[in-house]
Amino acid sequence: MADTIFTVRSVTKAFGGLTALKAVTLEVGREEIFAVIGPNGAGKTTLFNVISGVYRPDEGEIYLAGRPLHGLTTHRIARLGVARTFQITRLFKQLTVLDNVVLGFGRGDIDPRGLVGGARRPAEVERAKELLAAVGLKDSAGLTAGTLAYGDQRRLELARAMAMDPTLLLLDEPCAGLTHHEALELAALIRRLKDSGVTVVLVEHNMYVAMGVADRVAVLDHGEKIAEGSPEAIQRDPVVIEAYLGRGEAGEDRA
Amino acid sequence: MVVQQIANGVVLGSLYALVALGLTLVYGVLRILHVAHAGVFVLGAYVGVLVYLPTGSLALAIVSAAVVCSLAGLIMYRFLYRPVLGRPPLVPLIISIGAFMFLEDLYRLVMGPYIKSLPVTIRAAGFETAAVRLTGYQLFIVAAAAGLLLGLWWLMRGTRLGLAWRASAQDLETAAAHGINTDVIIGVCFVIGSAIAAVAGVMVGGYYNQVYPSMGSVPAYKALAVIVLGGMGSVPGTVIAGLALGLAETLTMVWVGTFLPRDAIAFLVLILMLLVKPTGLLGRAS
Amino acid sequence: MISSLYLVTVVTMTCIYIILASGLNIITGYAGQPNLGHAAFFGIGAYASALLTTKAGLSFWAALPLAILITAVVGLALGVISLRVRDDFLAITTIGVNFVVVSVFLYFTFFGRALGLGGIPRPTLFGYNLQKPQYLVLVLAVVALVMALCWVFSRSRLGLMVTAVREDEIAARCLGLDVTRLKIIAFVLGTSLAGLAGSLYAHFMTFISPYDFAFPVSITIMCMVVLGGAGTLWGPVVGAVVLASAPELLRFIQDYRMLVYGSLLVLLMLFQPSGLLGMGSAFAGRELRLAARARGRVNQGG
Amino acid sequence: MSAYRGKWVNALLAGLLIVALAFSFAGCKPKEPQVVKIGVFAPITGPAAADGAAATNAAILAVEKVNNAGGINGVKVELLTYDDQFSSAQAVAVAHQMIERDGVVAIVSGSYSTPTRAVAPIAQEAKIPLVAGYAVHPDITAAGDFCFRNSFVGTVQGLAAAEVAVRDLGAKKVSILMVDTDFGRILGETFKQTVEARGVKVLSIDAYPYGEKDFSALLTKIKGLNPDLLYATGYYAEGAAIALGAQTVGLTCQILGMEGMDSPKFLELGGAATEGIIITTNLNRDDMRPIAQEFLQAYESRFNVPADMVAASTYDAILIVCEAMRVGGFEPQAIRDAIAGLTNFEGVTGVIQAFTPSGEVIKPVQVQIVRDGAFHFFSVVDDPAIITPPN
Repeated sequence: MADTIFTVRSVTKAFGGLTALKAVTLEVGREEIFAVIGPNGAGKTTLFNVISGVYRPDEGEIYLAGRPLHGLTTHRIARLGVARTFQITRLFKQLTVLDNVVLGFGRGDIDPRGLVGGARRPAEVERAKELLAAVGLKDSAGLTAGTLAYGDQRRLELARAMAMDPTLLLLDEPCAGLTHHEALELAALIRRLKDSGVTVVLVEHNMYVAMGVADRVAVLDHGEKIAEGSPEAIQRDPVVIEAYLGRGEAGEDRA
Repeated sequence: MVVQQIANGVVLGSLYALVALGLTLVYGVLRILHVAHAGVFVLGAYVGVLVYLPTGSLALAIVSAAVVCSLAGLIMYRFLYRPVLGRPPLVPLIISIGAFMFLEDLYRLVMGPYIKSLPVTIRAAGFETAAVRLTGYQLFIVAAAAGLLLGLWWLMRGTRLGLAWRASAQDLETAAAHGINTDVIIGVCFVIGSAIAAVAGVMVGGYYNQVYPSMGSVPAYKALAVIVLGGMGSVPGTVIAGLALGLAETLTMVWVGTFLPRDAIAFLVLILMLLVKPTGLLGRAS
Repeated sequence: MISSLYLVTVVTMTCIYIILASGLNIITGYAGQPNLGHAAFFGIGAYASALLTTKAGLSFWAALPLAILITAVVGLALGVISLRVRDDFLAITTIGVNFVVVSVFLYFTFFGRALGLGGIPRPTLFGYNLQKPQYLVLVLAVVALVMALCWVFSRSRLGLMVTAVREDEIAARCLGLDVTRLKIIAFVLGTSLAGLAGSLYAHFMTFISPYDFAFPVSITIMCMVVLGGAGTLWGPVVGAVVLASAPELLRFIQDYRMLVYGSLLVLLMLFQPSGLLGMGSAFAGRELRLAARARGRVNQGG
Repeated sequence: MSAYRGKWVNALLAGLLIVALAFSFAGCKPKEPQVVKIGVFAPITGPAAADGAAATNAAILAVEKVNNAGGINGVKVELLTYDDQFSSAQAVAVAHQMIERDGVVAIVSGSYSTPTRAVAPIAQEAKIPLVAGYAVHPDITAAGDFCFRNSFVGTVQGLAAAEVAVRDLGAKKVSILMVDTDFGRILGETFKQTVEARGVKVLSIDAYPYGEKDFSALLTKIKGLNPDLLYATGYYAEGAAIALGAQTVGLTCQILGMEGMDSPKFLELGGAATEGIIITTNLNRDDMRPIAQEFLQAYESRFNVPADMVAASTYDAILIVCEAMRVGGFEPQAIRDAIAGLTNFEGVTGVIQAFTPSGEVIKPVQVQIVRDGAFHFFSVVDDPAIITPPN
């Protein structure tokens, strides 16, 4: 592991009596693809919500490139360069595909020029089209986002996140609902992102997708990290196999 | 006098609770602010007038009002709300407001703009001591409210129907996925809620001896305040909120003086409370 | 000239409604925040302007911006409330705000109670007292300005961001959008316009009373926005023109007015919920029509 | 303003609104010769629809009476009715419509203060006489010399009520309940000042919102204060609710009400609880003058509902306008002058002695009491010091 850019240290989050995350610690290196896997209810999405500030951690600290993220509001965290997608897509459904991407530019800064000028500067439109082309939505720029097919909506979410020019990209089950072929395409896209300098943390229910793309993998179960290591090591780890097999879900390709 | 004022507050609060109960039932499962519920309340009062005047039977008036209003409630659900389930909440709200405007004007055109009297006499004796005095009709209102509430409570807690209702109120889709016919449950909510509104309509009309087209205007929106105070969809919460509002209005009017017009008190309390606890008095966290 | 004073009155009132509906459209149409108490802000603007001219002795031209400012401050407060209370709760809260504001006008002697406030001067310009026709020219100029403002807003990045807040608050936050500030901006902009309309109304009528700003007025304004198409630039204008002139055009059915109004609302929401200029309507702009068609295709495709 | 600018404004308007169309049609109605137009506006829809109906019914009856008697010097009266929807903004539009589009020569208000207050300055500016039937706001007649009022200005009735309380009923300590409208407040506050000046103790004064039905809390409080008179201002619905509420809480003191309660509906809704209540009004039911009896009978047989104060006041307002036309002709200025010069005119609501220079009516205040479910004569206040409105 090269230099660490993103750290989650002993983060705990409880909802009433249910502890969703118990002292979870992660260290992610620069330009690494880091996967967090685990069975349903393991706390993966909660982890993302805590990182992106949708929930506040009860305890623990989170740092991106040395700057603390814990305790900041969601939009401040985003402005520091954390972009994310959602398990169930959250697009601006009545806006056009293009506008969805454009909103990612500038990380939400209300530029004084934005008060009177047009909503989209020509340079932004160009760049948005490039991003859309990169995710395979070149011809859909003018459509209303809500009209897209489900797979396309996931791609659009990714393009929107990339528009933020993120330091850290959080992908919440990027392959859910995609066909096998689409999942492979997506994996290739994620690797290209890494090459362009983005650090990626992805949450995956599907172990094999995660293994295929990740440099390192952490396993969550009942809110606790039970293992961490290279994909090969994780696959052989008896604790992990127990956690998955115990629920009869290991190896099941649910894509 | 304190005891008497508390008694006054309880009578008023019972009426508020009765009007708001139906709204709570509907909100519980559908998350729709059924403003037109007040239109059903007025319909109940008019049916009461039409039946009571020729027959002189309060029981018959209440039963007929309940039957007619149940049907009206069901029709409203079927044709006004069901087609727009799943739309943003503003859509059913505006439909409801539109339907309420329509009904108010319909009553005026059909029944005339004048106030009709509903001179209900009741044989039950009043209650009078040095400290408090309640007429037979006031006792009847409180008893009816308590009876309906207990009945509803039994229905909710002690029957399969109640179980299905509570499941639907938790999560309509999940309930449907578990084989509950949510359409029937919602329909039953409208039937029961509208029947209670009808009873309230006849009782309010008889208590003040006034039935008129716009008698639902203030209850329509005040009942919203009551169900919010009661935590939106909580039956006991609504009753407590109704009684609390009746008492608060009565007591502030007497001891604080007319601090603000009475109808503003409900909303002032509501706004302050929502700022402290945005999910209502007994509301669950969303 | 005198034969058109009636028309002047109707057009002036229509213009005031256009400003009100456009303001509410920023809050409800673009930012997606329910506001069923818009008339309260209309009233605050009107009372502020009336008091500033009759009691503080200011001229209309000084009172107008101050009235807008005062309304905006109260609008800011509602914006803050909207951060804490949402959706249905917010809708009811705004109804409550309307009732409470009218009650304050009714209760305090300072606001003239049930007698209202009278003797509000018409503005003077270069020494001339603006009578109704000239006043209408002023109102028309203001409406043009307001529409220009709304046009700029609807095309700006700010407008796009506010719309994103309506569409998905959490996603907007995760893109770095300061949802808190955007909502407050929407409330302040929308209620300022209501304050502006209130001031124009007060100096047009020359007297005001609490019931001019009661809850049914809020409903009327909401109906205008919804009828024309919430979240579109011209929808509220169409809604205001239709509903403000409908009572005039429909005088022959004056007895059935509310009946027609009510059923119109219900039918519209059932069959064309996005309004006359909204998505999927025959009157909608080309872009929206295409989008709606595309959606139809997707739905058919399964 | 130059003619050029006027045209420009007009062109702008025409371009802006389709509404203009409606006008061109309406404006094309052929004008029948030998007809004079009177406009009546009333709250036909909205919260005061019942009063709107009473006012328009009465106006129809009055005009029929005049026309059946051959019109005014052979000229038939055409009645135009307008709905102000109980809103001042709507009333402004209605006022312009009446005056400019329809060319009425006189206007009668069958409406409340707020809409009438909006119409008055417009009528004044256009120099069209306005007679308000029962609207009480002082600004109405203050609008100018074309504006008259056929009902008592609020202060007169408050003074008269104080006179009844002290002179007839010998009250020593009173409570006051007033409806929170201009009408209710003016009466209640005038009453309070006047009786206090005459040594009566005012135990409490409370305002309640228009449309209130539940008085149990306030009446319980008043019962605890034990006054010997309750002065209650309000309209018939609130009045009946107060009567019933007093019965419910066991408040037994004398209740003194006012004109707003002068309605058969008050008796119907309040039932036996209204027995013995005294009101100040302008209509004497035991008035045996033929004009009064004829009106009361004709109204009830025509509309299946007994006449009330609103109906009687609007009826008289129309008759005043017609009488002025008979005397002065059909020009607005002449009608205005004739109204101002009217003396001892026999109206349903009593003999109108004259109008003051400020346009207020001078006529005795009738005091009625409810006996056996009907209003009957109790006394009359005709002291000129009380019934002559201040200028």
